[in-house]
Amino acid sequence: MARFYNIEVASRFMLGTAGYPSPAILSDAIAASGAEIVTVSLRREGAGGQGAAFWELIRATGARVLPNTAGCKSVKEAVTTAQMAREVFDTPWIKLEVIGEDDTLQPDVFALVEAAAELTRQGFQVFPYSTDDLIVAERLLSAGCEVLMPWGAPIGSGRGLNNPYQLRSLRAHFPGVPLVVDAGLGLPSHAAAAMELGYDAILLNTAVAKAGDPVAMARAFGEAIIAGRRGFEARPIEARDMAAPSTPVAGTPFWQSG
Amino acid sequence: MARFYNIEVASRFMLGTAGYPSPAILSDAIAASGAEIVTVSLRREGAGGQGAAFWELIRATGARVLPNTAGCKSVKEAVTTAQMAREVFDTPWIKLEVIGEDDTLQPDVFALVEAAAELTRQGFQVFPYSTDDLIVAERLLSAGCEVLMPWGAPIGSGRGLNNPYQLRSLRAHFPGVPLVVDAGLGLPSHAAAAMELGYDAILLNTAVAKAGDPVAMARAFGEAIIAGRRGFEARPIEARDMAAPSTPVAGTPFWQSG
Amino acid sequence: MARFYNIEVASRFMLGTAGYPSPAILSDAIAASGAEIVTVSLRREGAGGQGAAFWELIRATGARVLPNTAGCKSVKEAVTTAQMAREVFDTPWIKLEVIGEDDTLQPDVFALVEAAAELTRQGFQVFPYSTDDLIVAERLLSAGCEVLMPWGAPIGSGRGLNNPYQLRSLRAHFPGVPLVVDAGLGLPSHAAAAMELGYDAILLNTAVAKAGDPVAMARAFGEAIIAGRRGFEARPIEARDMAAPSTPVAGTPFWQSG
Amino acid sequence: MARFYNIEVASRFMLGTAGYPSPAILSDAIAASGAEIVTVSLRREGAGGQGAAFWELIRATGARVLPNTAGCKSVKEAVTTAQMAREVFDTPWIKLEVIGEDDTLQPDVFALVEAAAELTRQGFQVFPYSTDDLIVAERLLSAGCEVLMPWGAPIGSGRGLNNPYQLRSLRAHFPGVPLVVDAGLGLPSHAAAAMELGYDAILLNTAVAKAGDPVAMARAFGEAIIAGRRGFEARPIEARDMAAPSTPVAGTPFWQSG
Amino acid sequence: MQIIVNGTAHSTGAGTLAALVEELGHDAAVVATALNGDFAPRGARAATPLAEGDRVEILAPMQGG
Amino acid sequence: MQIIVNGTAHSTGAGTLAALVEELGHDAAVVATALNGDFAPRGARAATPLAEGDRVEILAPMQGG
Amino acid sequence: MQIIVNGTAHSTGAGTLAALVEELGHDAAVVATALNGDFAPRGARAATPLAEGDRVEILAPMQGG
Amino acid sequence: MQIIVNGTAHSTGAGTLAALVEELGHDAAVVATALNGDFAPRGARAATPLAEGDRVEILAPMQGG
Repeated sequence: MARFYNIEVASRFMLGTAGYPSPAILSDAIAASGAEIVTVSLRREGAGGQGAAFWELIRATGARVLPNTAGCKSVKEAVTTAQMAREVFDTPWIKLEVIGEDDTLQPDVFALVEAAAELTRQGFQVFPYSTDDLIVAERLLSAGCEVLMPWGAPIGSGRGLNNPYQLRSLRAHFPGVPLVVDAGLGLPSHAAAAMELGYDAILLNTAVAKAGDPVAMARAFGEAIIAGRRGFEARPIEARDMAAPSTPVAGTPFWQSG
Repeated sequence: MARFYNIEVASRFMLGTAGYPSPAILSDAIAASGAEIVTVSLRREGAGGQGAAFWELIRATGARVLPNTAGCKSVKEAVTTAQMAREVFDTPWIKLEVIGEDDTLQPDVFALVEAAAELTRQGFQVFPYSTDDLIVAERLLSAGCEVLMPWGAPIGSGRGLNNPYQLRSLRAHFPGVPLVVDAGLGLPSHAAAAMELGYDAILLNTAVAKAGDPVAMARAFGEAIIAGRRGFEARPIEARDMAAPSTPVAGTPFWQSG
Repeated sequence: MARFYNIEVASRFMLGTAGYPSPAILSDAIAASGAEIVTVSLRREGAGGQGAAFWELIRATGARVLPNTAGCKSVKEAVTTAQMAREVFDTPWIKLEVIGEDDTLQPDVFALVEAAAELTRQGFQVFPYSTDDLIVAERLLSAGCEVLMPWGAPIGSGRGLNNPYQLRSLRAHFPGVPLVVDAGLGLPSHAAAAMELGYDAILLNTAVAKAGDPVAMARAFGEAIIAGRRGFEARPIEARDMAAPSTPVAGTPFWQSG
Repeated sequence: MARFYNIEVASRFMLGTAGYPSPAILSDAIAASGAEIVTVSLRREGAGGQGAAFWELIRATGARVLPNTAGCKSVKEAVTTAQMAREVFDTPWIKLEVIGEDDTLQPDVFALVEAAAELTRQGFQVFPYSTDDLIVAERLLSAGCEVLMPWGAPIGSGRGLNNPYQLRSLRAHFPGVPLVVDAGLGLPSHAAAAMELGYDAILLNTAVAKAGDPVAMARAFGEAIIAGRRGFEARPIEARDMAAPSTPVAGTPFWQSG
Repeated sequence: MQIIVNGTAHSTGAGTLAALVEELGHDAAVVATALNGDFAPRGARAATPLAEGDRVEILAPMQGG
Repeated sequence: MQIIVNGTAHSTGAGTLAALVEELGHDAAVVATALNGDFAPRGARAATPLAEGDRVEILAPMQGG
Repeated sequence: MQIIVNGTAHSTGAGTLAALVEELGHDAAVVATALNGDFAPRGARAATPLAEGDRVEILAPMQGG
Repeated sequence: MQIIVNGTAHSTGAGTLAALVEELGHDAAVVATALNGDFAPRGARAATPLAEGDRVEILAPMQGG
């Protein structure tokens, strides 16, 4: 079980809901993923009232929602968006994104820490989308965050873990803090590798939504995350520089010992 | 389903049986792995007759056995060992290992090809443990092998895929041949990554047997292999050099478009 | 020629002066490196007056000095240290280090930006030792820095470029800004690789000072930096996924075209 | 000094002569590289007699020639080509290439070993272009080769060292044998990295000939090879997992020790 | 009265935010509102008057990553 | 008669491979045998005489990777 | 008068920073000084009185990375 | 007489390899020759007769990697 702000979840997979070929595929992908937490957003409502339909679809999945502040570029925007999200989605949880740069969608860690502090003061439970910076992590924790969500790679890049060393360092420095790799993964093995580093969960969207078969990919990531976590807990062998036989050498037939 | 010499198996995991803390753990690990094929060996029988007990244990798992010629260093040794294994285990299958070097247990590709040809002539169905050399692969196919088993890294090293490029090249050149990554993996993510390259199955031993909890690790690898294969079939996104937003930008609130 | 704050230097190597086996070796290493800029520090002066001797040694090399604020953990400390360094070393240049964490010596990017702004206001020319964060880079530029010095890896780790992707991203986003990879390199090839990314210079210390032969290693890094820069300017071939012959195939003897 | 078949050379760079924009650029590139050994080939002579002109150009550089058997696919072809090359170029040296596969130009290690043995019997001094296979290496040495030339990556791919682990293993197993990384490099840092592994020399062609500025790139590789070798000899620091300060902490001002 | 709703000029007779939401046919329980960049909670909409030139945001649930 | 069984000197009165396997108490159906480096199939053991100095291998199933 | 110089208790008769630097035998042109955490420029040392309990830092060039 | 030179049909009056090389205008000291797949050393060319249908290779130095 992982725990985020006193909520326990059996699944360590948080799935984004954007960019699927159809609502039905989204719905099936959530089911296939096993995710108990899905991210959602707020957007300008048009005449059609699609918002209600989407919200209905999400509610039907039974998943807990984690609204985001995607696209926000300032503390003010992020805080206002979070307030609106809290009202609509009726949850204190907020995935805090404050983007500093359009091309890479890299977090603006300055605005992030400030917004995290303000939102915490207002009673939010903040899931900050951040870089893998140790000091930023400390500031976010000081600001009241009880979860950290460093990136694996830029959003939507599908590159996997760009800096495993730094992710290991984060894990080592904050052994008691729930850590989620958020963004940049492309393959199930990327997710498994993050879990093997001891991370608590994975949040991703594009790798599933834009796969050839999003439902199957959702299931694949769900399985990989379970596998990676189980592997971490089963205490893997250490990589060695020189090979060793896996078949015992005692009792080798004579022609093999000459 | 994967197919090896006209035998179809649902599981793409082949598990080695050496080096477990106890027979009971071995038995549980096989069950947890989901493997339908396990590797076994022949060793000098002592007074105690442990061979029969081991064989009984393996038979009770219901798994198909793949005997190996581990430790053999010449064509002659490998052929004789294979003949003895065929009689004892009552199977034409043989995992052909001809080791050329004690430290790294690297295959001797010259003896390997020669032994593969001889064993094929004698009616064996050969699973050759090889390197990732394309030309060696061609020779093994010409010798009658219908499966190839390139290494990921030296046996027991736990390093993962030392040369993913070459493994991809093998997969591209032999699209119709069952390919198994055999040896060198340490983590479930390694196995998932091999499957994502389009490999048909994984054979490993040390990473499970020597893990802190072999039974859990067997299950973790089993899950990772399923996840990696499913991910491969679900057609992953391609890695990109520049990040792209996973949340749609149309309909972004005004303060976000300034 | 590289240019830092209107100073042109022919060498793209900045060498640290700490941790050498002896003053003579330091002196020889500086000469062998070709570096025209060396980093120095301030420390408590004891009775022996070693400071003057060290300063004399450095002056004799003819190198321009870049004093650092190593060990500083707050804006106040860094600013005071910079002021003292300016007086002693008689230069407006300051390598600004504000360390946020003792184990990894990771920069505290919050204090770094604040100190950079304050020092710029006081007329300093700041060389900020930073992470590879794009947004932090923007803030440092806004604060008045005209050079950026992202890390390759943690100080003294000798790991090379932990995140080449992010370093490439920095280069792409700030094409006109002098960029220096500072810290974490261990091998000449690491320095060459950074230069091949289009970086303007390399700053390092431990990899030279703690090498078996610091003078030879200084020369090796100097050569590697020149090689990497020249390679960058000579427009390298792109890596390809499939091999191509480097020997022309037209005119191949007949037995080769069968 | 490196030594190949009792010939000592100061430069550890062997440069290929194919694919340059012009003879003049080839000539300048050889000069800029510092290479004392260049590879050449034989091709069907047309009416124009370009062969003599090319041969004149190469002779004028003063470099020792290493003729290759590029394009050969069988032992017979390779041996005949070698015999013709020996007559024309008046050297017992032969770079033995026996290609097993058109797309990747991977060596056919079976034919390679056989041809190497035959050519050795005929008095040639063979430089075998091979893979990084340890057992193949042993066979080549047994066949009489006194140099080994494992690939870094497929010819012309510019990928660098696809399998550094295996290259290290080769170096460790054959400490007294001259080892040359031949083929697949793209950047000066690749060459430096190979030298840092303890390799004796580098052979490449495409990365120089097809660079935007071949002459500058030839010089860059020459410098990088020198740098990498010097770095190897200067005994580099080992990479560490946790950072250490490169500035001494004793004597840190008081505000830095709180 | 001319105001701006979700970035587009809009002519309205609604005197309050609540009236505007109703006028536009939105489900008041599903949307969230902001006035001139500040969050306007659902319960306060009826007491929130609109003025010429106001910028109103009306947001609803949408997919997000 | 002195022979070598599984690498160890062994004094035996068995005249055939089958007799040796029985003398040593092995389950004939579980072990495989080789004589002087060549495979000796189960069905041929009874017809395989032993001679002074023969090298016999008697192998049984064992864990393997 | 008791002050702290470079982190160590020090008994001094010097009334100014300049006098202290001289008393300690430092080359005034090579060291930099700080008083109670603030930079004290060389030119101001003579005019900088010392008081009981002052914390003085006297720094000099040293190797650095 | 019809032979094949470097893969192309060629009509020649040359009776030996040496004569062929001369006929084709090649510098005998720069090229290497093979006849029907076997190396024909320079010194043996004059004594190497050509026959109808022979395959001759005449190679010269060229750039190589």
